[in-house]
Amino acid sequence: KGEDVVIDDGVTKVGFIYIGPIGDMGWSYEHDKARLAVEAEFGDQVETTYVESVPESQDAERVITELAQDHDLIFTTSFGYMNPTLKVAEAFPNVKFEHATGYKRNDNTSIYSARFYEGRHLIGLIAGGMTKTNTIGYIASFPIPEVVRGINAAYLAAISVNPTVEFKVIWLNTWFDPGKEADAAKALIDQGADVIMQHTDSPAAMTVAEQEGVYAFGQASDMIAYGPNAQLTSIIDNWAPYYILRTKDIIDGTWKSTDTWGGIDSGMVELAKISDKVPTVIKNLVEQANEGIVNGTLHPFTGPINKQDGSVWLVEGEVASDGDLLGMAFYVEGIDGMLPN
Amino acid sequence: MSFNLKLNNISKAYASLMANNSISIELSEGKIHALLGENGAGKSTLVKIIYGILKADSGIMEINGIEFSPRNPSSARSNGIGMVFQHFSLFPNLSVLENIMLGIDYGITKSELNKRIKKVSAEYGLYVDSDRLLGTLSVGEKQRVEIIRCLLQDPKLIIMDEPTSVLSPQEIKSLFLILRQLASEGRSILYISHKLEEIKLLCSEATILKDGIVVSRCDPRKETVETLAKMMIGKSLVKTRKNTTRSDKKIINISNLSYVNSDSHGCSLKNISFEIRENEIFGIAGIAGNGQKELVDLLSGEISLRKSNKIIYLGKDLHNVDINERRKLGIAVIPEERMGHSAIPNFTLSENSILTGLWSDRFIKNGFIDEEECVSFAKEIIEKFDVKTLGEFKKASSLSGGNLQKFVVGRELLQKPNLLIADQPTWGVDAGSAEMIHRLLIEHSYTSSGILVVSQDIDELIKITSRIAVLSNGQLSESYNTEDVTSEILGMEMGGARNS
Amino acid sequence: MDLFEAVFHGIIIASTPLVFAAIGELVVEKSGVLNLGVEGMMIIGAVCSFVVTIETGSYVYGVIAAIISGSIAASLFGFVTQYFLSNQVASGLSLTIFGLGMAALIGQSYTGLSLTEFPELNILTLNNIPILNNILFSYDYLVYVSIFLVFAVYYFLNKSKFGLILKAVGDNHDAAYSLGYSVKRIRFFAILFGGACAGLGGCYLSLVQTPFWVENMTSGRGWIALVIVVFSVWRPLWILVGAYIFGGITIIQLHIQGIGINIESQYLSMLPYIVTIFVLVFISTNKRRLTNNSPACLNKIFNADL
Amino acid sequence: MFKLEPRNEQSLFFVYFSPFISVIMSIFAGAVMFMVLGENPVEAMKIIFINPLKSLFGLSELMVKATPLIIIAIGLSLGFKAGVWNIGAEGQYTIGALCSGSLALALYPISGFWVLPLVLIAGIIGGSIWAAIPALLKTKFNTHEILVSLMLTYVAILLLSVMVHGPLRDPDGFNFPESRLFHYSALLPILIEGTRAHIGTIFALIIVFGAYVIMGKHVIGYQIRVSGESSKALSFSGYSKKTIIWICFLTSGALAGIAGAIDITGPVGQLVPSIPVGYGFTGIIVAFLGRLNPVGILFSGILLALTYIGGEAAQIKMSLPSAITGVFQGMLLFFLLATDVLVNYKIKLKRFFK
Ligand SMILES: Nc1ncnc2c1ncn2[C@@H]1O[C@H](COP(=O)(O)OP(=O)(O)OP(=O)(O)O)[C@@H](O)[C@H]1O
Ligand SMILES: Nc1ncnc2c1ncn2[C@@H]1O[C@H](COP(=O)(O)OP(=O)(O)OP(=O)(O)O)[C@@H](O)[C@H]1O
Ligand SMILES: [Mg+2]
Ligand SMILES: [Mg+2]
Repeated sequence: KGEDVVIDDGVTKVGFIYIGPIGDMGWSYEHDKARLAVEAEFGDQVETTYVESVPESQDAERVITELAQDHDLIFTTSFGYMNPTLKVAEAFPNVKFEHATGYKRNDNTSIYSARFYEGRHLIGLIAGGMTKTNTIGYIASFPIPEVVRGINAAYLAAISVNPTVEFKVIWLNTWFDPGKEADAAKALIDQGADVIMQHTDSPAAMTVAEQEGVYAFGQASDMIAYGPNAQLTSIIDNWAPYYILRTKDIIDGTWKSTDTWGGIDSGMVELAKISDKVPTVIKNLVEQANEGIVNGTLHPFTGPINKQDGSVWLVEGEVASDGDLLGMAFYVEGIDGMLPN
Repeated sequence: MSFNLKLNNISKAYASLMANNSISIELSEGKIHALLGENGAGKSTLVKIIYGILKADSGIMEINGIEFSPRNPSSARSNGIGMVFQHFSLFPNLSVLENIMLGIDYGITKSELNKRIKKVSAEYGLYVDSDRLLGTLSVGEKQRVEIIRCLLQDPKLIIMDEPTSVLSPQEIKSLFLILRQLASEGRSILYISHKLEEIKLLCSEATILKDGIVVSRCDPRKETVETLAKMMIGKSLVKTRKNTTRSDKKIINISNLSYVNSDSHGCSLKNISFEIRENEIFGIAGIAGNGQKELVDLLSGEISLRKSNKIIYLGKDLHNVDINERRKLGIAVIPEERMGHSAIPNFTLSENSILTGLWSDRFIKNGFIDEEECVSFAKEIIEKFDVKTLGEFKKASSLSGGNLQKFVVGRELLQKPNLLIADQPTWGVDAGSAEMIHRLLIEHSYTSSGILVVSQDIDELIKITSRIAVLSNGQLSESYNTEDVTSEILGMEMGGARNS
Repeated sequence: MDLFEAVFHGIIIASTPLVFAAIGELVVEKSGVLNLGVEGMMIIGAVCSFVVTIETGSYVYGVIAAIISGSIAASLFGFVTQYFLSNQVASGLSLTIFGLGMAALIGQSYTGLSLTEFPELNILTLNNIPILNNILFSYDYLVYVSIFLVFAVYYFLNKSKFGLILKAVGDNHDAAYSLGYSVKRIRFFAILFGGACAGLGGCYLSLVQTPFWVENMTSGRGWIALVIVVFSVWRPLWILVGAYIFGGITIIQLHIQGIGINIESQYLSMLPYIVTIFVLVFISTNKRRLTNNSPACLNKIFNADL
Repeated sequence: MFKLEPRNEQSLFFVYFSPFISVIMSIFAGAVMFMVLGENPVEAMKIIFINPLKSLFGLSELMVKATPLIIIAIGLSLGFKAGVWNIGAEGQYTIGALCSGSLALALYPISGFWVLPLVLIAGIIGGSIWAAIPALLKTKFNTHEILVSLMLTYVAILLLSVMVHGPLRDPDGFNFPESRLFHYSALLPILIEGTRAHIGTIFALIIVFGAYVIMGKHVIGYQIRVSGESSKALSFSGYSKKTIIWICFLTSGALAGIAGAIDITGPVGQLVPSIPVGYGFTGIIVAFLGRLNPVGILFSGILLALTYIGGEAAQIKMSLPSAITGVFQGMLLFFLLATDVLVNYKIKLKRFFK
């Protein structure tokens, strides 16, 4: 046990473990797309395997262990796999692990994630510019830092172009329930929102926006098929470059444990084509911000920013630290509602 | 109209058991034909075959010389056969009208049906309110519904499976009037009953079954009850004589017992007082649904007593004493229902033997069941009380009604109670078994204990009790000495409930 | 549309799958059968209607596929419970497990596709009465079908002979049998009807509410349908009330969040379930209504047939 | 078609043989399914049913997976025998995990032999309390226990979520929704070094044995069986249905609760929001497949666990979608339920012609 006999037959085996079904059209779907990209890139040199719908609790460690027995590299693509991944990594020192969105790593476990808040900043700008009712609806999943960060980033961007903008946030406490997501989108629209953002996985909100004739942003993947008129753009999780890079490291024998938090510049976060309905002024604004983020002159969380309760978080000109961002558990000033504490 | 139904060599087997074995009977116009036999003799099986519920394995039926093989009850009905069931086939949550509608094969509107019901009711004196929920009717009324339903199909043959076991003497009388009226109209009646006196009064021909075989045919009017019984069970009934010893010791004293029933179908009790003395069998007559169940449950402890109620048993107040503590004190109860109350059909006899013994350290040691003891107890019951069964590991459901009742009675008697309460102890039980149960009860009354028998069979009560009171609409009449009372007086009192 | 109209509209849309599934289950339960497989039949209906609609381009075929596939799924349950006398609770749960898996298999190559061409199915447009128009006449035709179905079931159960027979079978199967009704066959057809309705409920999700297919898209609505049947105390018209109340709470808690209230969202998400429990307690206190309407033979096995 | 004729006695042959028939039938049906999916059926069957049994790893994981299923199913089986329908074991499992996890975190970093027992007891108490709600509503207001226990499952999952997102989250965990890892004193000892097999499995075996004794020999088991046959006979035998409802709910809740506690102190080792993974519902199936008999449940629990583990293996080795696990389980269940009829009935083909 713990003996990892990696059979070297010239083929690199890469395993993936997903939280949802690959057909969720969101998170797991994008990771699987990247897996296919790895296969396309290396052809016969690699073999890939995946296990879908693995809950982040009792079963995760078993599935990772099973993969570890005959794989060289394993991507564990959800936060809850962090502890099981580390445990298995210790038992299989010759297998390399890549864990997404966590914060613990060791010699054979890298961590990686994407700065989706950069994308949220850009769509926040579009939203602020596009809303007529000055109301933006936000469908959120679970109150975790990742999601809270996205809301804050989008809000700050939106008020920067439209100071009267108001955010309405609905938490669904699920990543995936198309019916509820649709209901939430509809409730937000009924309350006057004319731009919908979401941080849940299905394209339900997009289809509702399409029906109701309002705007929406896709999540994780390009959702233009679900809302040809409604979609302003989508934030796309593009894991392919990273996965290809890390697989290549294995093939070349140069893999090292790293901590990657890639943003727009790394290509991990992409925007889909911005809709023609967005006026050029706003497009230009987005273009500028995009450049600023890529060349490091713009950080979406730059002071002065107060917390919801009015206390100062960042003073004028101060830029949020990665540590603060990673554990963000508060709303910035101006957003209504309550986060669990 | 002429009608003639011939059964030729009808046979029907359940697995390896021949329930009907080559039975031939001829039923003709205007005759009331009795079908007799012990429990499990095959009577119900035979009539189910005639009514199309069961299919015979072999044999032929003919109506007026034309072969008749009903695929289902509605094809039997369309051939002029109607049936009133032993266990009513009625639906408590539907109205009377809907219940009747379900037994009618032709299309008819509700209002049209209502008219016809009124007409038939008037013709035969069968009054029911067709809008009432069936569940709220008394047993007698339920039977009227069944009969009306049957008559609306204008049947040429009416099958009645134990119709009188649930009726008061008045109701039985009026039923007989109706049956005679029907027969005089030229309808045939096939009549099943365990009450041999009735058969003698009513029927002009009889077929007697035993173990699925026709053992004899006769004209019951020319026979005595004794000869009929002999034909049925193959031996003479042993006549038992009543216990006439008297004692002044009070076993139980009930004063001003009242109970308000929260169940809408149930009955409330008002100020019931009586006492039972040693060596006495006390009878409570009454039609089911007049508070018998409630009274028995209060005495047994299945319903707990209120503070205001006083029941003194051997000097001890039973308030706050639950059913098993009462058993410990020597009170045993035989409820009316066998299947699912006093016995569990899916349990073996050995398992059933401790249903009322869970308080006793004979069977339960430190919370664990002593299986050997159960088995030997079951064996003892079977032997002592002549229970016909293939063994103590057979399920209770495999016993005939009479034998299961003997088992239940035996189980309680072997616990040597000082007070035995028996509700309808011979309900649906064949003549032989009923006689044996009566004898057992009387024998037990000699053992310095008191017995309460609740029954609607007045003949039974007159036969075994020393005093009788009548329970009607939740109220108990004064107690009569049995010698001083006639079934007419009791019948009147029982019927009194109907009008209030 | 003002907010009230909009909320009303939202409630109707969110509740319609529940109405379909619950009215079907009501008929099944009225016949004395407890089918806990509603979720499984719904998801099968959802996937099959979606696949057929995509393949044929016709919503009508999609809806028909939902009806047929739901009934086929139900027939599995019908066979094992009626003809093999299996335990109904276990069989229903098996159907749910099987249905969720089977639907995922069938739908594998259809994820990512969507039906964007939305059929505008407003039957009546009475522009001159704006409020009524929005509240009453602004839905797709399946909403009207669901309401019609409820009234049809009401009529069927209370006014027709067949309905009477069905209730009789659920009330006392031995009696119904001895009167000559084929208990198993009647129940089997009731089960098929329940499956067809659940299938319709599923297709409302995948064709109308969220016009695409994703795994597990019913997310527990089949269970809610079962609750609504008890809530209605087995009275068809109350199915509408129950479904709309449940849908209503679900939608209104979303609106409360949108307005920005200071309560953790999880507590609001619990609301529909907690309210349901309270309502159930309230309903159960009327014992007489419960015993008079609940099918006495529910979940009991019957063996013997003509 | 055919007719079922009741047997006079249960067929012992079919009691033991009908599960085999159904497994064989589902293997055939499964083979057809795999051929439709374009896979080699023999290979697939080997991967799903044989391979997990061939390695220590597979066997140990089978123990880990089957343990909570068996414990939950044993608890539920008592109620199902008594006619008490607890469908909410999932919620009781969740609250059991939540309570024991909270205690484990509250005691952190205290060490001591007494920590683990206390933590497990907290799970038992949590599960029982959650089960007491439907029992209370049933006995007090006659509220449908199936529905209340089911609704409470959703509430329990949300409650776990709010606690793990809030007060119970790891103080050093960047506000991520999971608790810190439990102190080793609060973890279940491992049975086989190098695997996850833990002593919870021993508990499961003890519980199976206990249930066997109680149901077969103890007066409580007798009452439970009486209750399932007839409420009237139950009160006639001296016990109220309410008592039985309480006994069954509290026992099944306690067992579901300890299953939750075992899972978080065993294979998981911390509190996470996704602890509830459907064991409570699968437990119902396990209970019925085992014919509500403790020994039967032991085997059906192992069989169901095997299909899960085999299903994962089939994904890894053959790239089959995870959905086949559900389809396969469904088929197996239907066949088992259908063949079960042979225990109590004989099949007689109806004659069409005379
Ligand atoms: N469904 C059945 N399955 C197996 N055996 C049966 C079944 N129904 C009846 N029997 C058996 O057939 C025999 C005849 O039963 P039947 O009901 O005809 O008796 P019966 O004469 O009507 O008795 P009773 O006087 O108690 O009404 C009995 O021995 C009984 O055990
Ligand atoms: N499923 C069955 N299996 C075996 N025997 C049965 C079955 N159903 C009925 N019987 C037998 O059929 C007989 C007749 O049934 P019936 O319902 O007429 O009972 P009974 O003997 O008349 O008792 P009671 O009148 O108290 O109900 C019973 O005595 C019983 O032995
Ligand atoms: Mg009979
Ligand atoms: Mg009888």
